[in-house]
Amino acid sequence: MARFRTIRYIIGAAFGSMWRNLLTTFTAIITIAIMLIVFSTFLAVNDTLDHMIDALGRRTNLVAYVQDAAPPSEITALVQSVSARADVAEIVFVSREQAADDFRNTLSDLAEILDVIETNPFPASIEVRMADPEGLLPLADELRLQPALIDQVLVRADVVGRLLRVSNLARIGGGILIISLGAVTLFVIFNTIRLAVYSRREEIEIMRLIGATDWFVRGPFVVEGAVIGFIGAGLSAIAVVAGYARVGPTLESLVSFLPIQTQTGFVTNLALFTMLMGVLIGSVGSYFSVRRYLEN
Amino acid sequence: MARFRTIRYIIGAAFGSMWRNLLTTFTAIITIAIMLIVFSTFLAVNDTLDHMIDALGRRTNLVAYVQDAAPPSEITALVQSVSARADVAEIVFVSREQAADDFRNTLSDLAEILDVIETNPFPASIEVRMADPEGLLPLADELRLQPALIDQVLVRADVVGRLLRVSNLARIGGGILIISLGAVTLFVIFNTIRLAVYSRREEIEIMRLIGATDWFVRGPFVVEGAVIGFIGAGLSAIAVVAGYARVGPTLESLVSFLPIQTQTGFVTNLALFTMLMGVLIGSVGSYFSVRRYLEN
Amino acid sequence: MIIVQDVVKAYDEITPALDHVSLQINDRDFVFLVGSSGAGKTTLIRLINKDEEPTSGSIFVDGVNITRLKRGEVPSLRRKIGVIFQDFKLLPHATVSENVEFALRVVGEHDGRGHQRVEEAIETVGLSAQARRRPYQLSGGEQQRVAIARCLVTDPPIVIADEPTGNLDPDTGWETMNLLVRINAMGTTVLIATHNRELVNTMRRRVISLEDGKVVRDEVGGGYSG
Amino acid sequence: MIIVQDVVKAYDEITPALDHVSLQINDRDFVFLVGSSGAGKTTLIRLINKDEEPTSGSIFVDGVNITRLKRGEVPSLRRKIGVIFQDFKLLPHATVSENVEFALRVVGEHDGRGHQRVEEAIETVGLSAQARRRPYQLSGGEQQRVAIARCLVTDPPIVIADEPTGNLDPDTGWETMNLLVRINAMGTTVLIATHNRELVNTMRRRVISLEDGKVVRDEVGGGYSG
Ligand SMILES: Nc1ncnc2c1ncn2[C@@H]1O[C@H](COP(=O)(O)OP(=O)(O)OP(=O)(O)O)[C@@H](O)[C@H]1O
Ligand SMILES: Nc1ncnc2c1ncn2[C@@H]1O[C@H](COP(=O)(O)OP(=O)(O)OP(=O)(O)O)[C@@H](O)[C@H]1O
Ligand SMILES: [Mg+2]
Ligand SMILES: [Mg+2]
Repeated sequence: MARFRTIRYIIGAAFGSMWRNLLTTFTAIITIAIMLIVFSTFLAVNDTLDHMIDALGRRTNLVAYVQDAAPPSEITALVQSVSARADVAEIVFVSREQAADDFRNTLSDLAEILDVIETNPFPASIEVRMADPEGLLPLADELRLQPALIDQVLVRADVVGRLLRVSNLARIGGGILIISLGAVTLFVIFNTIRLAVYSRREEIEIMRLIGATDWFVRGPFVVEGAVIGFIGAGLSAIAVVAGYARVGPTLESLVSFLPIQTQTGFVTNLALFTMLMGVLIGSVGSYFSVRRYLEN
Repeated sequence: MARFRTIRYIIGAAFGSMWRNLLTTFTAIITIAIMLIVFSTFLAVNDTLDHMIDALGRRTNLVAYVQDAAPPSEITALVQSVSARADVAEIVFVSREQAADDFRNTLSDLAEILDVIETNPFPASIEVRMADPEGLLPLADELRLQPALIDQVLVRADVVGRLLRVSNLARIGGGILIISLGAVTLFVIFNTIRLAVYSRREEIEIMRLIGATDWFVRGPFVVEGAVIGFIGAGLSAIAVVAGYARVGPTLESLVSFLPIQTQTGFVTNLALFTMLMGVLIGSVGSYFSVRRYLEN
Repeated sequence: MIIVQDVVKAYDEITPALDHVSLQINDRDFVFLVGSSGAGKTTLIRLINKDEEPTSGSIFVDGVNITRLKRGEVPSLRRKIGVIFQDFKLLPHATVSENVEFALRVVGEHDGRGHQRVEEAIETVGLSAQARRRPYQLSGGEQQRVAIARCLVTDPPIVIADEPTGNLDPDTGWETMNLLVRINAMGTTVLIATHNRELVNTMRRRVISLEDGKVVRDEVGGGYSG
Repeated sequence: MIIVQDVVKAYDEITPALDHVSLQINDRDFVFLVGSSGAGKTTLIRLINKDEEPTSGSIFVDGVNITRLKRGEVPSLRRKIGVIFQDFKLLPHATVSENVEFALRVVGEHDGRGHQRVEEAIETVGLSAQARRRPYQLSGGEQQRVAIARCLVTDPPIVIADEPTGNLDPDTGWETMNLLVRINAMGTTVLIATHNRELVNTMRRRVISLEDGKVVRDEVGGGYSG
């Protein structure tokens, strides 16, 4: 009963103080909201780029150009035997016409060349994507042993290597930026809370002198921090989800030559994560900010 | 003399209070520094992308494929007459061999195709970049009137248009982001200052009651804000210049297929601009934060 | 019972604020603590409330050596001792009612009768009309009376008043003193630090006199000086 | 010369803190302002220092209607009036010296002799030993004396003291009162709001008595009450 009254008091006091320090409450909420918006926008962009790099990396990494004279049935048999290998993820036969079309589609600004050339310079090919890149060179050697069917085997080791480098760079860079921006976000929010509590240090001192326990003093601050964090993070979540729903499709259509995909699922999870973080940051920040004035 | 003493007092009081509130001073400096680092990193990235888009946009926007049978002297004459036009920025004659080489270089991952094809499918061409895009279509029509020399005229309206769209999007998006992030930076910094001043409102009130003029009260706060802003912005400038000098070249070599260029000049200007902003934000922020408590 | 044993309190290296002070205040005692400005009265009260630590010596409250208390045990000591602070120490953003109520909440006694007890305490110090005001909207004497009400509302076994009449006119001062006498008669131990010569001389109670941090006189039925 | 003309001050809709108050204090006067807690003494001082605006009526200081002053003209009024505030109003982060020095800087008189004047003022109130301390390191009476030193260091033509002896022992209180008498003899107008019956009765100066915001008595050579 006494405990229940205390809890009710703590919650009431938290809202009372939010209401009294309306300007501080408001700026704290806005600060949390905008820092989290910046942070989660960044997370969303990073995730999109990640997916893009993944999609790029999923492209073919071995091409075997087929002899124009090779009998289709033997080619089919070859395709089947290759696709049976455990280390091959995917194998596609690309006809001459398809090759020309692909070129036209993926590199539309060079496509006119085909009209100028008038003949189709592209041979048919077998494109292989490996599940395990280790098997790449052995497979290439194997295919080279069939000169009757296969004209030339190209291993895109260079492309794969470069893509892996770019992707690693992006991942490391992204990771560093996420951690830095996360730290900035935490710092700014904690600092806002710290300064807000600092301006009420006298109040804390008085409560202690009257005989209030640490939790009695701290409770309202922690609840207040949690509520402010919740509201701030909520605003951020709404802004990010709404913004993503609006900007995502536009972006997708504008840069259709890149494999961008809007991940609504990711953004929803991000919103929930943000809310949780908001509550945590707010309450933990208040907890530690008050502790300084409880301990001396 | 009295005025000089007052100025000396104001500066002394500013440093005194910075020293007394060392923790607040420190967090204000760090807040300003990190917000400005985030902001100027963003400005630097945006500037780099701008230059990249510019460089991409500076590519050829009209290609006239030359008849294989055209006499070189007439082609030379044609090139000269076109380059004399006021609306043409640049004209280049590309031989068949050059065309093949270019293809190999710019699209190295497709270069193997040329080895497979064995003949050189590229015709010689005249590549024109317009100073004024308006003249593009009339020039194309003119060239088409010389079928003896020119096989086909390609206007890269599509590429140009798409590039302009992307570039506009990037510019508008970048502009919006810069303004938002600038607003966030300003907000967070102003808010930090506001809360720091708020915790000293009692002091301000007392000074006024004793008969201090507004400037006597405000002076130390404004100087303090300017100094804190200067130090914070200085740290940011150092971090950005040093970071750029280190990251720039690495990035350039890693993504050499894109026209990235490190602009040390821009970063130096950015650093100076940041310092100026720091001093301005700090002093103006303090000015307005104190004004609230002077006016009631 | 409060026992102060050979306590020294030196805030800094200059002269100590309290210099080997020993004294004993029994349950139900009514004691005046006098001495000129800076003699160490407030310091002694702070030590008993464990707001400061003695440099040496020990202090017992109800048999407990409070210099040995752990952090978490301090609140229960402070709830046993009601202090009327010299500078009031009111919560600046809370109304008169809320300030008094807060003390009741702190001791966990803000139950069904809570509001009534708060109202009675405020009524006792004559501030019913000002109950909804905040400290900065009160006169000096009114603030002092809020501090008194807040101390008394919880009915603590020990009441320590630091200069409780400094901002009160003589009549209100007398009423306050009578209030303290009444609660003393009902069993509360009362210690009053004061400069009010008139009150001390008239009441003829036990007077402890501090001078430069030393107890120079401890006399039952004494006057303000000599 | 201070002229208060038919001044009403109502902080809120309940009873006004000052109710049609008129009075005149001539240059070189020495006046006590008495009245029970909440009578309106501090409110009257605040109005004269233009810290609050009267609801109606006007106040003249040296012939200037201060209710008409512009924002920028207020500091020069306040420099003419030295106020010893009831709650001291010391700069919390400044030392005793710095607090006193600040007042001198404010009036623009912190010249070559500045440090000496600060030291003398601190010496006068007997705080030389505490000059490097900050307010929270001082006893209540010591803080009050810093407020007195800060007020006197600038030698203002008008001194208004709000309960300047509330935290002082009788001896120090007397010294303070003698100090005020001395500066009055040298030409300063002095207005003292106080509850100290002993002082008022002994000194037999002009006494203005407030009750519920009304002037109920204005008597030259009066006592604390009636
Ligand atoms: N925090 C502190 N740091 C340093 N010195 C202090 C501190 N607090 C008090 N003092 C000094 O200790 C001495 C005793 O102070 P205390 O407040 O106990 O006096 P007091 O008897 O209550 O005086 P008063 O009647 O003026 O309130 C004073 O000289 C004071 O300056
Ligand atoms: N800011 C305010 N808002 C509302 N009421 C106020 C305010 N300041 C003072 N009052 C009220 O005005 C009345 C007069 O207050 P004032 O401070 O002038 O009294 P005083 O004579 O100085 O009393 P004391 O001797 O206790 O200091 C009091 O009842 C007080 O509650
Ligand atoms: Mg004291
Ligand atoms: Mg008063």
